[in-house]
Amino acid sequence: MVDLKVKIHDLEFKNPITLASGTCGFAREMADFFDPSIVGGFFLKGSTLKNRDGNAYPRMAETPAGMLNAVGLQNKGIDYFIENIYPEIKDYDTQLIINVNGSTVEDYIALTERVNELDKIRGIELNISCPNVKEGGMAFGVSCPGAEMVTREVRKVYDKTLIVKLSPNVTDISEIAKAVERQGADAVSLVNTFLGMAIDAETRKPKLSTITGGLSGPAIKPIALRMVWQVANAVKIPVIGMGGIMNAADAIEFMLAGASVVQIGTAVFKDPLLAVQIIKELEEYMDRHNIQNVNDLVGGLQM
Amino acid sequence: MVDLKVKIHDLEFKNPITLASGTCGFAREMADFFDPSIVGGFFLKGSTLKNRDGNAYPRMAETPAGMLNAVGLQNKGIDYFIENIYPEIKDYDTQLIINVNGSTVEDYIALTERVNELDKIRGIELNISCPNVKEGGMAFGVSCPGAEMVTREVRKVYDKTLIVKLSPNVTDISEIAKAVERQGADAVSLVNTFLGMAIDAETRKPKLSTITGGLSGPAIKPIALRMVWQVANAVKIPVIGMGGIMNAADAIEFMLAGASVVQIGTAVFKDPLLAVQIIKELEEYMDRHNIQNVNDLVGGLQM
Amino acid sequence: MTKKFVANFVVVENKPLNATNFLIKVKSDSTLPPIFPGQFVNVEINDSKEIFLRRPFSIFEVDQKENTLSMIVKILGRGSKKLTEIEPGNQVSLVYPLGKSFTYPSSTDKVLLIGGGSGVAPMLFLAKEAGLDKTQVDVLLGARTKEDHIDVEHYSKYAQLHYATEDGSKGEKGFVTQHSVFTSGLRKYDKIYACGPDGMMRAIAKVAKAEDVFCEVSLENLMACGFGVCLCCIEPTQKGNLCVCTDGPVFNIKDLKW
Amino acid sequence: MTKKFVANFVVVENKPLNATNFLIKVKSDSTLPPIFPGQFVNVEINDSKEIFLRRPFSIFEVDQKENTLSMIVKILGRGSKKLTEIEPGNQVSLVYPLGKSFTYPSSTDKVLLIGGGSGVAPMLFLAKEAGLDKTQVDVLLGARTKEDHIDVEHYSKYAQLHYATEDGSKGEKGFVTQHSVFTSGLRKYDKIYACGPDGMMRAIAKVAKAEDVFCEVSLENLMACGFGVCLCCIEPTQKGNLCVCTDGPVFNIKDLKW
Ligand SMILES: Cc1cc2nc3c(=O)[nH]c(=O)nc-3n(C[C@H](O)[C@H](O)[C@H](O)COP(=O)(O)OP(=O)(O)OC[C@H]3O[C@@H](n4cnc5c(N)ncnc54)[C@H](O)[C@@H]3O)c2cc1C
Ligand SMILES: Cc1cc2nc3c(=O)[nH]c(=O)nc-3n(C[C@H](O)[C@H](O)[C@H](O)COP(=O)(O)OP(=O)(O)OC[C@H]3O[C@@H](n4cnc5c(N)ncnc54)[C@H](O)[C@@H]3O)c2cc1C
Ligand SMILES: Cc1cc2nc3c(=O)[nH]c(=O)nc-3n(C[C@H](O)[C@H](O)[C@H](O)COP(=O)(O)O)c2cc1C
Ligand SMILES: Cc1cc2nc3c(=O)[nH]c(=O)nc-3n(C[C@H](O)[C@H](O)[C@H](O)COP(=O)(O)O)c2cc1C
Ligand code: FES
Ligand code: FES
Repeated sequence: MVDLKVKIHDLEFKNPITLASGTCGFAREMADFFDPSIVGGFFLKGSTLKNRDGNAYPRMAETPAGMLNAVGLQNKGIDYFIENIYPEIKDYDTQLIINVNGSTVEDYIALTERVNELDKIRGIELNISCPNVKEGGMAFGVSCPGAEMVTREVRKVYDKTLIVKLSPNVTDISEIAKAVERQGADAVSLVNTFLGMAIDAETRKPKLSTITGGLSGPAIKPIALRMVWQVANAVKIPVIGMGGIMNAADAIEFMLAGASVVQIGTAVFKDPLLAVQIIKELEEYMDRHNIQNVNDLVGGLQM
Repeated sequence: MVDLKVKIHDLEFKNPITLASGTCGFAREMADFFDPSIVGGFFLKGSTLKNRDGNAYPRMAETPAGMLNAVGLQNKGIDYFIENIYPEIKDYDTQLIINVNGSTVEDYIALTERVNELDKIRGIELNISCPNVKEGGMAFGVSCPGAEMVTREVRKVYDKTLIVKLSPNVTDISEIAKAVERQGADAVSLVNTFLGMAIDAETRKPKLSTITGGLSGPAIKPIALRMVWQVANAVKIPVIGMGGIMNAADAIEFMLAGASVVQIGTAVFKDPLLAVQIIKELEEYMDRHNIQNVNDLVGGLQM
Repeated sequence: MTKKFVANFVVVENKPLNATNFLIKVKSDSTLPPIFPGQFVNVEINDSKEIFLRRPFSIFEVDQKENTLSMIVKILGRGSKKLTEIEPGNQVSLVYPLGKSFTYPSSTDKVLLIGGGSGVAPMLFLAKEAGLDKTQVDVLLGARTKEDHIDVEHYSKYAQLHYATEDGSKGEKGFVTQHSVFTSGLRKYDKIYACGPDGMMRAIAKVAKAEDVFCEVSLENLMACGFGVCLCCIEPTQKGNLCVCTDGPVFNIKDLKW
Repeated sequence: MTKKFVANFVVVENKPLNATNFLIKVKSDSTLPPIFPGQFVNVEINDSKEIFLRRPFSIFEVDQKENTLSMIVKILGRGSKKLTEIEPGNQVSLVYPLGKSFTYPSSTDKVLLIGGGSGVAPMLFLAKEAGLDKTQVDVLLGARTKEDHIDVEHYSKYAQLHYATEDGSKGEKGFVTQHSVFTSGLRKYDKIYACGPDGMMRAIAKVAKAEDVFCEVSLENLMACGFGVCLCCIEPTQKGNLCVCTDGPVFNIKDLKW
């Protein structure tokens, strides 16, 4: 039996296959398809302090090997989460990480403090990279001072595992990663979506209500993989990788590039059971390649 | 009959459909497939001052809806071009634009001065964005001061049409565009390839000899389109758009987003006749939509 | 929480109903879960370079003994076109059953079901499953011309069928909302159900609201996941933005902002 | 400058030659240009979500009267697999004819053609087209086992056929370079041609070089365009990096850095 356990700071994952924020709801939607305890963890849908209606319809457009979304962090706010959703999911035997979003540092702090009360949420993913709304913090995520500042302030009020989610819409993502590492982030996760756009040539109109939106899916995989590799070589803290993972080979490539844990995002829309399948195939791969411990795959790119 | 003529500074294009640098050789390779005078122009393979062998094999990897390349500006140098290639192509009845690459400002200047002698090359595309080699100038292309400096110095020695080709691997491409506009660029072209990476999970090795390479093809289209739209809204000079154009609808989307001329790149590998086909379909589209002059499409996005 | 599945089905039938609509019947090798009118499946489109996401289609008929279900697929764009080219014997992956069903009528209800375009599918499914006498059920189908109507005569054992065409080539001339069944007053119905083009449903909803008759409509919009995680498929409602895929596709018009 | 084409062909035959090799014959509705042994086509792989670029295959046989050409496709990965699933009647797009051909032998030459794996195709094409008497032509084919050889007996009218297998199940046991035809000295040949796995060709080239015999090999590598514009397919040579697709795929071993 191969050993799939990985640790990110205090967070123990039974395996490195997790689901990405915004693509697995609040985990319970996935429980309609499989036993949530099978996967390493769920990065829950982005939460904000207050209720947000999100952007107007249409919110998505299909693109070559990918999709654009302009959801705009629709969610009922943290109080609703704590009262109505948390009780339902808290006993899932897996890691539940909450994805935290704000438009000001105060928002991030207030939200973190609320989350801190929740026993079964042992980590947060600080989203400073949502391209679709101001409240997604991309203003923070695309500059080092911005990223440092929000990380530092949140770190002050949060002792559990602090993961900072990075934007790929930057010139040098490893600089941003180093900046948040300096301010005490326990891990970085990347990438969030790329800012993109789609037009309907016949109607001559944008396909999204917001004109631009976030690109995800296999189209972005080569760029995401490069960024994970660059960041893993630049920081000492663990890296959580994602961006277009569609199968076990993709997940393994991210691990070889340096990701300790991977997140499956858009692919879940095509195959809600994908994470379960990838765990199986990862085990087979490790058997085939004679790798006992999954941590030995991490950063194992041979050059 | 619809009017397809567009003008970029002094350069008159008989139609806005051109071929991108590095994907149409020195135009004569395309002449094996079609009469070069059909298309608007050719952006010739990137030239450097001296011969360059380029990077080691393997230089390409297929990716979802795209490809990575790590050619590394292989070319025989400007003298070889002037003596052996230019005479063969100079009488093609179309625009021939040379793609100029250097690792120092002096390189760019020296190269530009050589090109200036050539009557039938009425414009240069200053490549400050090749991600695959130092000589590709990406060091210049990802910062405003760098981009400004090289544009300013080249402008001093060049009176014909100066197009600056921008890198998409930046936080804010419209800032770079504005910077080169300030220094006298007559147009900007975008995007060059995105820095990406591919790994073979079975061998655990990078698929490219250079580990990272440039991503092109339909995968990048949504991001490229967004950048063209942003830049077109930020500068007054004309914009030449490219990135993943695979058919007439794609070309039209780039024009609606603000591109006066478009370049077909990677798609040529799949269909060497594509540019010819797109010109035909563009005419049909204009007929169907009752557009007489192609310039009316440019920036015609309806919001 | 209802269990949902991802499974490969074998195509057992793919037959053209008219120029643009196809009946596609697929079979599972295991027992199907309960499936109700209004629910849909999210279908993977095989072997197409251009298509990335699945495509949602309403469930038209279910045979729990044969483990088959069918859908009526109208060619709209690239995905639906490709799907109608699939050959019997081939496999197709479905995520199912998705969405909420129509509220079943009670045994004494008189109901009107109005279908337009591919919206015919869930209406006929409901007519069949409602368990009412055919005298209690009016089905009104609208299309542009005779040719755009599909042959549904065998449903006359479950309902009284009425047709409208814009050119008068079958049934009454005009839109469904101009049909005598509709214009003679909706109050005689306990429940009205509609599925079809947005404009048609809005027109129906307006009258139903004015006459204060219970009315449910089934919405279609752009979906990425189909099971409530992407939040792309929203409809603005009195209760805020709701997901068409999980809170719908069936909505009571009272809840909509129409 | 030679004219090149992009055209749809109709698949007229697709037959398995053994477990992993297929003969695919395609037909054009117009006259084919002259095509020579060593040249290749770049094939679009239809209907596959995973494949973006075309795939290059050597031309195996050409029938200028029927406007057909054929290739031997070995299943290596996703694209070749998909191609071998194509059905007669379907269309396939080719970019052709690509690359330089082998140098034709002169009429008095004695030649040795060595093929391994799918490299058999251009060797047999050359054997047939060379216009020599069969006594002047030795064809040596290598494979792992008997089953890996394809049936080429009908080529015995153009050449003397020799086989090598690693397990000795057909012809002599061992690699082609251990076969008696090869070990008995290459000087008796005026020209040697080889196409197959890299290792095989390098081993042949080494001996040919040592014995100073004219030798051309046909290289395979990763191509994006196939017509000389992308510069992805390079081989380091005495003349610098050359493109396998236009400067090759046939190279004289003197020019290589082997
Ligand atoms: C719950 C639900 C049930 C459905 N039931 C059926 C059914 O039973 N039979 C049937 O034929 N169709 C049904 N549809 C519609 C069907 O999903 C679309 O026709 C199909 O997804 C179109 O895919 P395509 O690839 O052919 O079109 P594309 O090539 O993707 O698109 C063509 C054009 O249509 C637009 N478009 C595509 N889908 C929609 C949509 N859902 N809403 C608005 N605009 C759209 C696109 O934006 C584009 O402009 C249903 C949709 C939903 C959400
Ligand atoms: C000039 C030329 C002529 C050829 N003639 C024939 C022929 O007659 N018959 C035949 O069966 N094949 C021939 N090939 C090889 C054929 O092109 C490849 O087998 C095919 O492209 C593989 O595609 P795939 O999608 O099946 O493999 P993929 O799924 O793309 O790749 C599978 C694995 O094989 C590797 N690979 C793929 N192609 C090559 C290559 N060309 N060189 C080295 N590694 C590669 C990939 O990197 C990957 O690791 C020829 C190639 C060239 C360049
Ligand atoms: C519909 C949708 C909604 C998303 N919402 C969030 C979110 O709320 N918070 C967040 O950090 N990332 C969000 N993301 C980004 C994903 O978590 C992930 O970073 C991105 O999609 C890249 O991975 P993928 O290509 O595997 O999808 C969202 C992505 C999609 C497609
Ligand atoms: C193989 C290859 C070589 C390229 N070489 C050059 C080059 O020499 N100079 C340059 O400015 N861009 C070069 N490019 C970038 C293209 O011109 C274009 O900017 C990019 O590929 C995006 O367009 P596309 O997606 O349509 O290919 C190259 C691209 C490819 C794929
Ligand atoms: S389609 Fe994803 S939430 Fe409805
Ligand atoms: S494959 Fe493009 S140059 Fe050879």
